[in-house]
Amino acid sequence: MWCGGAIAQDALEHPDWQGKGFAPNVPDHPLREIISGLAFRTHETKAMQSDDFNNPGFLAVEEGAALWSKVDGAAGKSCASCHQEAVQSMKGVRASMPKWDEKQKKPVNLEQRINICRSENMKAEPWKFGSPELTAMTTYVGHQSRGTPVSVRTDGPMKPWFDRGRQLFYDRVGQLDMSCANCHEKNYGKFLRADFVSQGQTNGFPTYRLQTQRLVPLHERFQGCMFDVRADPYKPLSDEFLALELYIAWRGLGLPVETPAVRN
Amino acid sequence: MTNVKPRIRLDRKDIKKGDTIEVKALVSHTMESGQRKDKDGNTVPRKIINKFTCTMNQKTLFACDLEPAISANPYFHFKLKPQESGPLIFTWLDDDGTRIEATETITVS
Amino acid sequence: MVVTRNRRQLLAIGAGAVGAVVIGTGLEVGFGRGVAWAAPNDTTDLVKKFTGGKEATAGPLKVVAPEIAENGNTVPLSVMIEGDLPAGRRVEEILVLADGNPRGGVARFTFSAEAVPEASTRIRLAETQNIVAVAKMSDGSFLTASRQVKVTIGGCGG
Amino acid sequence: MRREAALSAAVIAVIFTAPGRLPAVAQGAAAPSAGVAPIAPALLAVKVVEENGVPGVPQALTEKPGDPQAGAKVAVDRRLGNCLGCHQISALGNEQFHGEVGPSLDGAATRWTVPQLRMIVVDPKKIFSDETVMPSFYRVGGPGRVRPEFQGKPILTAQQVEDLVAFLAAQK
Repeated sequence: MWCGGAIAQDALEHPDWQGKGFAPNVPDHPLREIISGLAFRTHETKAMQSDDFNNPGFLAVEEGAALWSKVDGAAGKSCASCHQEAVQSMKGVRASMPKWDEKQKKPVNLEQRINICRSENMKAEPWKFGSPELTAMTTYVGHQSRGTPVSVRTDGPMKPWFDRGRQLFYDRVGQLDMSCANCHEKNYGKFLRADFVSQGQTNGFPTYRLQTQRLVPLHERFQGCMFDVRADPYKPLSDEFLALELYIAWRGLGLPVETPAVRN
Repeated sequence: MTNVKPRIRLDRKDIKKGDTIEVKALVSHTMESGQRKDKDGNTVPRKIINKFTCTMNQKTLFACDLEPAISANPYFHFKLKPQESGPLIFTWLDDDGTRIEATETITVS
Repeated sequence: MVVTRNRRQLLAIGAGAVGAVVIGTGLEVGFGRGVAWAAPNDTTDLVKKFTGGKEATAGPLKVVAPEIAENGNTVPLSVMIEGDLPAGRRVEEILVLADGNPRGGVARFTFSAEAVPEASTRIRLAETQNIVAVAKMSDGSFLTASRQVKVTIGGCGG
Repeated sequence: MRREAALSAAVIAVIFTAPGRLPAVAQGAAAPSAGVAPIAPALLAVKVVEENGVPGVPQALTEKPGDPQAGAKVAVDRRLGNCLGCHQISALGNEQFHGEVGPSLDGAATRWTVPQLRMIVVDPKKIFSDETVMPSFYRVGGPGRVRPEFQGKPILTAQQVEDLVAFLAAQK
């Protein structure tokens, strides 16, 4: 349908994303190929992510590491008091989030899991969503799963959440009347003005964004997309975003966790 | 992010005279440009790191004066040809007078 | 399909080409003649102040940056000397400016004799524009170089 | 370019809804009465006429004729039409970065009549399908969760639609 011409691209290079993914190994998957957002970025951005020093997301990894062993709350504990070395104890945790929580009777994501630990075990105040502390800890814990393939459960009690998430992914919202799928399923691998559209995968979050020049948690990114189609975004950590997080994680089953990724 | 220490990476610390050391330095800072408006339309006051220096034995080997056009979390990559051993002292100066320091000791033989 | 470039781009290319000879001329192509260029910032004045009005010539100074920045808020940038400098000449300082930002100043690097005249950082560019570098040499002369970086425009209207 | 499937079912002769501001909240997609094609609710007052099986809006939305120059600005402005977000338009070659989500708009006027171009801008779902990613630029209601400041307002004003249509009509 579209014809890529010199005028349109203004010398924009199409990133070499094709063939950089793998076929989903579950039936009825909406994508022919599952591809990390990294493949859709320029080589400068890829280079920034691939070197752990150049990647500014590591500032948050280091802050998270410092917070890990910092005692906080009435119980006089730090994360390390119960979980010792995160390198061992947190390995793979991020890859299976969001996960069913029997006590809460709902799935929880990593931010919520950290705050549950803080209030229940440390007797400390939960961190506010978007606070540097919560994002740093989410990044630090998430980073321990780097390379681990995403493997969320969507069966049993998770099923209704998964279905709700799928519905939200295809719901058209906002004055611009657009769904996640409009861009990230139907039109990935194309330039939207100069934005090269990815599959909207979540395996790199929290992600260092070149635009905001800081780490952005997943639900903030969801809000940004909804805002841009002139929709009234759901609240971070709302049931809607939890369901959406679960569903999109499933769309990326098998993608290695990249936390902290670098994105535009 | 107050807990964050600056990050310094030297590609090596023991060198022979005439050799080159590659230095990378990264510090956590919002580099508030003074040109941004907040939600209520008020200009957010400028607050940036305005100077970065790398000194040894009171001599400045490399320095940079920064303007608000430097991205948040300022990153520098540069190369030194140190003539003597000693501590390399890295300093970041904030508009508000705050000084951030880091040290890496090198040996030149 | 005909590639149409706007005046600004053509002029910028012109500026780059002419600037390869003498920066004064290069900048005049960009800023002078009352062309429809984005409001010129203080880049010209900052260069004058830095050089004391002296001519800056093309030479082994090089500005390295992506042709198209993925996002204008974090653009990787390097300045360096490519090739050999005449004996006895050393780079003391490199001033980096962006001619399309609200203000031209970006960075000023100072190199001792124990530093290689080469530095990288990440910068903010408000829109497509030229990055201009001017190097002050130990003999009081100046070198210059420039590089156009196209800054991308996002797809969403918000 | 292939024309995507036209209307789903019954011929839409005339759609009239109350002019002016409409209720902010989406009325949901399930409004149609039996036997009527599911059409997006709350279309602003435009008269849709089908010609050779393709719907169009023959009547200009304003008395003042559209200005193609102003229409070019609507096509470029990211807060208005933002056509360049998705389409390539050689006539706007001075602008950097043209999207590639939709087809090139070069020669649009050779493929569509003016009433059809107006229909596409007003509500492209009538011409293409409900699946099209293209927003309806002169419709309110329909999608949910519209940000408060945009509720009850179309993306473009009637004059902006006319200007844009005039610009598109010049793409031969």
